[in-house]
Amino acid sequence: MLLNIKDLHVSYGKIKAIKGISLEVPAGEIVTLVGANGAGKTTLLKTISGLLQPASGSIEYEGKPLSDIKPFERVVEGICQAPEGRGIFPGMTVLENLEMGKFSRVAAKSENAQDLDMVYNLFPRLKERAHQAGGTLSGGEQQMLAIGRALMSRPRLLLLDEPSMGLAPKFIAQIFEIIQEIKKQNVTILLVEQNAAKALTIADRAYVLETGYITMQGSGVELLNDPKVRQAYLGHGA
Amino acid sequence: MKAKAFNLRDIFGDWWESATPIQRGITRTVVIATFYALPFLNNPVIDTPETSFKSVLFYPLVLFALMAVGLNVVVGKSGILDLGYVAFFAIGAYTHAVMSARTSLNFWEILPFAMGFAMLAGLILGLPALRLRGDYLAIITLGFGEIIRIIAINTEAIGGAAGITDIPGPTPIFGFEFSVMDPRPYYWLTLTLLILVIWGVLRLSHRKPGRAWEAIREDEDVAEFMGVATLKYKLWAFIIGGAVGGLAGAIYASKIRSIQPELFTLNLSIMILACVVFGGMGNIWGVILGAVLLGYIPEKLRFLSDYRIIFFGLLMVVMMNIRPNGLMPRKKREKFQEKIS
Amino acid sequence: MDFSILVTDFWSLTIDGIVVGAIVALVSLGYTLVYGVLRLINFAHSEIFMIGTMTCYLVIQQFGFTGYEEPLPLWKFASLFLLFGLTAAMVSGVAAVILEIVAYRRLRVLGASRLSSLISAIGASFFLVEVFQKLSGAKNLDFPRMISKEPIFTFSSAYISADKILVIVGAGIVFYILNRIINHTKLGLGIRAVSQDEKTSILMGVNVNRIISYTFLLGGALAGVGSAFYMVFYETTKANVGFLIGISAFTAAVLGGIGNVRGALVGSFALGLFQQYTSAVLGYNWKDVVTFVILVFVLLVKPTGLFGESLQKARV
Amino acid sequence: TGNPAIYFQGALTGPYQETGINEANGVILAIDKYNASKPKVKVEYKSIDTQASGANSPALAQKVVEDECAIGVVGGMYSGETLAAVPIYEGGKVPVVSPSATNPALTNKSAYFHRVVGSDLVQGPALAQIAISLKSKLFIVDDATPYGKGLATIVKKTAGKIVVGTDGVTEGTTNFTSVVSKVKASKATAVFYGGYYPEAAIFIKALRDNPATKNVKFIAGDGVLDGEYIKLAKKNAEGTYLTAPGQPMEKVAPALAAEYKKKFNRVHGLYTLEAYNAAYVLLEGIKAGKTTRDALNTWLGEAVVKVNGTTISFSATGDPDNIVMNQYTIKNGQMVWVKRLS
Amino acid sequence: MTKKLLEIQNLVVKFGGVTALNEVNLHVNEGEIAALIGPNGAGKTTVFNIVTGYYKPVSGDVLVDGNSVLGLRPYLIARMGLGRTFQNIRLFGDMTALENVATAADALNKSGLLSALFGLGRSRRDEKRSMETAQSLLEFIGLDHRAHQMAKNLPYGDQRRLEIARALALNPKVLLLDEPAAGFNPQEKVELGDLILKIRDKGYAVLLIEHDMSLVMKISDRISVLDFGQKIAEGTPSEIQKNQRVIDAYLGVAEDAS
Ligand SMILES: Nc1ncnc2c1ncn2[C@@H]1O[C@H](COP(=O)(O)OP(=O)(O)OP(=O)(O)O)[C@@H](O)[C@H]1O
Ligand SMILES: Nc1ncnc2c1ncn2[C@@H]1O[C@H](COP(=O)(O)OP(=O)(O)OP(=O)(O)O)[C@@H](O)[C@H]1O
Ligand SMILES: [Mg+2]
Ligand SMILES: [Mg+2]
Repeated sequence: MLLNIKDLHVSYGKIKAIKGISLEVPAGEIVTLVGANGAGKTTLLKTISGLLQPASGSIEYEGKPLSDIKPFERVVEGICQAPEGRGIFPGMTVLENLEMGKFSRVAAKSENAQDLDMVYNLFPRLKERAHQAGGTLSGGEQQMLAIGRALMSRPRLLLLDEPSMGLAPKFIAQIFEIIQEIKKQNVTILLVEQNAAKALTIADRAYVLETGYITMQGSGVELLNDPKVRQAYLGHGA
Repeated sequence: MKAKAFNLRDIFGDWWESATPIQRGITRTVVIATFYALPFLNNPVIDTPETSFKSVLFYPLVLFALMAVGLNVVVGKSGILDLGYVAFFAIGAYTHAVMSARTSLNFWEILPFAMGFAMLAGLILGLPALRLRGDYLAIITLGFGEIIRIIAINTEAIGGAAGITDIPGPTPIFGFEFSVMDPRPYYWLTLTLLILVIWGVLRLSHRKPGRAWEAIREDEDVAEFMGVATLKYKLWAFIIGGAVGGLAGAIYASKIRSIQPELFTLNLSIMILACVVFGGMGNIWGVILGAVLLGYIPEKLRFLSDYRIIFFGLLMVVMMNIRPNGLMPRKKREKFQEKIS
Repeated sequence: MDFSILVTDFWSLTIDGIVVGAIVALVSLGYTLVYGVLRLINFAHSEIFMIGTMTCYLVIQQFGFTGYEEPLPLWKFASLFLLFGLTAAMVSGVAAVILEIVAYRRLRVLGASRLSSLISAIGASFFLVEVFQKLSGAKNLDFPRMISKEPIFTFSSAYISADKILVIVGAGIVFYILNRIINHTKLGLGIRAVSQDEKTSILMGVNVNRIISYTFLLGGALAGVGSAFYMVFYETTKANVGFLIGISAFTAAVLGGIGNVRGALVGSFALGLFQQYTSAVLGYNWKDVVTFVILVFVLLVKPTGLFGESLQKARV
Repeated sequence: TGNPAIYFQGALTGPYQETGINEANGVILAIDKYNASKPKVKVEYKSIDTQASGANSPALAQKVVEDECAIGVVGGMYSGETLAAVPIYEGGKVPVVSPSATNPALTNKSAYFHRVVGSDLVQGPALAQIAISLKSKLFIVDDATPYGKGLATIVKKTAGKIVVGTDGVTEGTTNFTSVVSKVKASKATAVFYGGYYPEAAIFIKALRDNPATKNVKFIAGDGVLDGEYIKLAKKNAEGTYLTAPGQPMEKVAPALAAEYKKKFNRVHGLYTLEAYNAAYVLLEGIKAGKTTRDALNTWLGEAVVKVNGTTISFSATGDPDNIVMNQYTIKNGQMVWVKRLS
Repeated sequence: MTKKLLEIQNLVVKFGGVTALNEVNLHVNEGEIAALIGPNGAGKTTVFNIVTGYYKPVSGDVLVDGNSVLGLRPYLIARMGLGRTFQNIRLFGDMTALENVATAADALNKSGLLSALFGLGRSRRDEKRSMETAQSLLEFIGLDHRAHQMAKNLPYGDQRRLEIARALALNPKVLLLDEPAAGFNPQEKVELGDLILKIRDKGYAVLLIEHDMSLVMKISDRISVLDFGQKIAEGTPSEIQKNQRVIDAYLGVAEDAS
């Protein structure tokens, strides 16, 4: 089990956002998290990457408690996040933003070039705009940059927070292909998506989050066919 | 229902909201009366050991409060860092000093000029604000403050470095004599003007201009997209801040009777800015509290003599660390309502 | 107004302007570096400089080198200079780091407004000035002459003496090293990342606290080096020595585009030269007025200074 | 109530504390000697510390006025703080005798203000006269303080045609390079500096370090006449032309100077003697039974007091009738009295 | 003939070397929901930034209700009848929901600072009008229970809707919505679609940028498609869905609009 979360509670001051969640992410799988706005999905990802401190409960990563690892060191351990809101460094060029992805790694030049090629292959637009300031990219371009930057760190666990948000339909299809492609390179993926239909299709395992609790779990296909899920998250029968 | 924290501010706020107009009126009267009575309420607890308490009440306390309220319009409300506020104070002081010597106008007649010139200066200072943002504007204001002082030093027509002496005080009004000896009438005068200014600023804050300033502070671009004439309101902030500074300056000059450029240094600007932030930027009561404390503490500490400013500086660091948003920060009281579906 | 002096004494004014600019630049860099990472005007930075000058003074006192008038042999001066210069750099650097921890860190972690930090900085500045006022008995402290100020050669109207050469060459070396640090280590990238988005920086594996500490260390050390040059050039210090040079340095940083290292350098030299020329032509006292007028015009044309990132108007 | 008190107003802390403490000690010495003489009414010493700033002095003066025991003030030390405080003393009818505030604007300000030294209207022309007698081309620099700039203005007026250039710096500056360039360009042979010793020391060094201005004569007023000037400027201070309305205490009253040294374990400063004298005059009044503010003030108007070899009496404006002006120089690292100018 | 409330003529926009819009013509008719779609970076948001006066075009013209607004400052254009939302939510975070909306409503009041200060009747009436407008708009979008909460503390979905209410407070001739459904789940998207229809029925014309085709196809009257800064198609939803160029450039596979 790459990531093992037990009875996690997280709150913002007095507001409880996560109220006791247990969840497992096996190595090499895609685990999808779906849930309405404000269910606590982003909160969970931020807690894993260390931007938030849990109030109680434990997170184990590769068998070690994550609380032992400082937030900024988690990247070195292979946890990387493409955050909600994208988190582009607005004054840095696209290239510099991508380099930030490798900040914590000392890598050979050739390795860098290789990774850069890989990202540019996935998102040719970024190559065109390599020297444009990140802040002036269009919404979708920023989204590509955020994902590309996360890949630059060669993560073992990739946390994706609504990667399809703001992307054009044609590209959304591609993004899910890319995610599957990444999985093949032995990267474990924890995926948060509003586009539940697609996200559940590619998921090995999935959880439904509602107001801070996990209300359902199973394989991607199981949930995809669950009438309640279809009703609430797939826009059927509404 | 969200849990509510116990805090005095909310308790008072709730009480105030539920109070009847009569209760509110009584509270207001009592509070205001207490302030007017302060010169008589001198006792060892609040007395300043080495300085005349009556005098301290006028300067720095109430004058700092007046200036802080004026600066708060610029810094707290519209979020523009102004490091040269002393310029308006100086302009007000010099206007009174020069005009009372050159014209036959008395203090009361000069006051509008003092404010007017300061407003004009605010307008001029505000013009670069149309293009500049953030700390770039801050250095311009800082420069402005210094320039006014340097010009005063180098202009012999207004006394040069030696400044102006023999400045007359205000002529009697409503039976109040203004003698140099007795700071109390000056205190009462400034307090009255302070109350008027507070009234005006609160009025603006609760209406369209207040919202416009806040919107500019939050996000200038978006404010503009939402139809806020950002340039106009930024200018107004400078103009109003200037007017209040000019007012304070004129009163100050009429009390101390002689002014020199060296009274109007960057330090004073910084002190007033500190009052604003220390008390709680954007919240007029916080700002006044800040001014009162930062004016009062150094006087109270005078017995420490040399160590006074050391202690004072330390206090500023410690207090900001304890209450990072000031003593009484601007905080909207949020009201939670259940959705009735 | 007498423009002829610009012709007759051009080179002498220029050399002095460069020397002054170099010293100002060393202080200015501290403002810009800290601003770059925290978007904070480190108001107490002038006191970090002051601590540097005091350190130089104390080191020299320790060695009993007080008050002599005869210049030292070059090797002796050089080793002494390295000694007090490096000590000052170290002490100033550490002082800056402590300042950050004491006066800013908690405010930053709590996400307080930048103005709150500014006030904390002002408090720290008051504190430091007064403490040193007390320690120095509010006196001007006097630094011995260790290097001859006799002109080594003349260049047109300018007398070039060893101390001027020292400042210009020494500052040049420091700028070169700084450039290496900023552009060829991850520190530079980290500084920029933290300044733009602290949270995302953490996600990218940036140790924010460490980056900030290093930034203060670097800025403080530069001010320390600047203070050593200052002491050799001006030979005196006092508790509030930082005030005037602090304002100049801050102005220079803004002129160049605050947050931008190259900007601080160019701004400082421009300011140094410009002030030297205007004070010769118009009089020392008017130089600040003219400086600010020019500053306004520069900023009206380039609202983010000469080299500032033009990101003020980000896209929506 | 209690014994009548004499206040000292000046800087007891801050950058100007040296001069201030030496004045305050002069007052203390006078009062202690008086009290030791078993008088009918003993006098208490009190002080207000203005740090020589006009921003501080009004509120502090107010405190003096409110203190019923206060019947006289020795002070203020510098002109700025005094200008700001005098209207309040006037209102409280507190007689003031300043040992060292020399700004001409103070004269005629108040019926309660007196001083024991001549104003800059005396010192300025004396300084100009020195420059003229040196047959120099004079360059004038001031520090933009009320004192420095005020004095420089008077010097400039009286020196007339020999002035070849002027410049103004700010208090606290260390960068005199552009000023030196201007001096050099003006081909001046003498420089007058209106200001205080810290900057003067840096200025003279800068002048001496530049081969072109190495030999210009350096002239300055009492603001520069201080032991610290010699310490900071070192051998560059040698030969500086200085004036002061004060008397050299070690010459005029050597016994008192020794007593001072013994009591305070420090050497007296410029204006220690004047502070002592100012206090002495007030004490003479008290001895004569004038123990109210008004009585003492009226008495001051008529008094003729002999102390330490001078006779002190005041004109209608409060200026001394008997104005002294002395010339000093620095020789072998010592402050040396040259001659009496008036 | 229907009135064109917003018309864009031959618009050319460049950023450095990049041509973001090239000879684009667009319009929004009275009472319609027009949609603007296209791949990422096609220039959609740029259209909004141009018509609201944030950027200046190289050439071309923008007409609001027949009047050119080129060169006017954004706040004047806003008052002339363009209210917009933002791709990345940009509310006045430290102001309450009600104040957010009232700030925009203020724009239509003539009374200024002096009358607010001296309490002239007009200012009082204006104040009342702003507050009532804001309150009724919050009710309209279903946020009245949040009126006195700080904008930054609202849940994501409410923030998106608050932005719409704020733009409506300008009483715009055309409401410009930039990806209002981003981050919504299908259920919420349906609700949003209903809201936009309701807005149209109140008489506002809408220009909608959106990547969610089910929403766009369902509610739009007319769709324009941008690609690389060029308009490549225009028509009704069913026409657009069948347009091969649009499918190639943008849709990928033909979506079913159920
Ligand atoms: N900074 C914050 N302060 C207070 N409450 C917050 C904060 N951020 C989130 N919340 C609250 O925490 C809860 C969970 O929010 P979170 O952002 O994790 O939801 P989410 O599932 O990611 O939703 P979305 O689909 O909108 O991204 C919500 O009720 C939200 O209002
Ligand atoms: N200020 C700017 N400076 C440089 N390039 C810019 C700027 N603004 C936009 N661009 C570029 O112009 C192009 C169009 O951007 P725009 O934001 O209009 O795209 P969009 O159609 O809204 O895309 P998305 O669907 O991804 O939001 C993009 O390639 C973008 O990088
Ligand atoms: Mg989320
Ligand atoms: Mg867009």
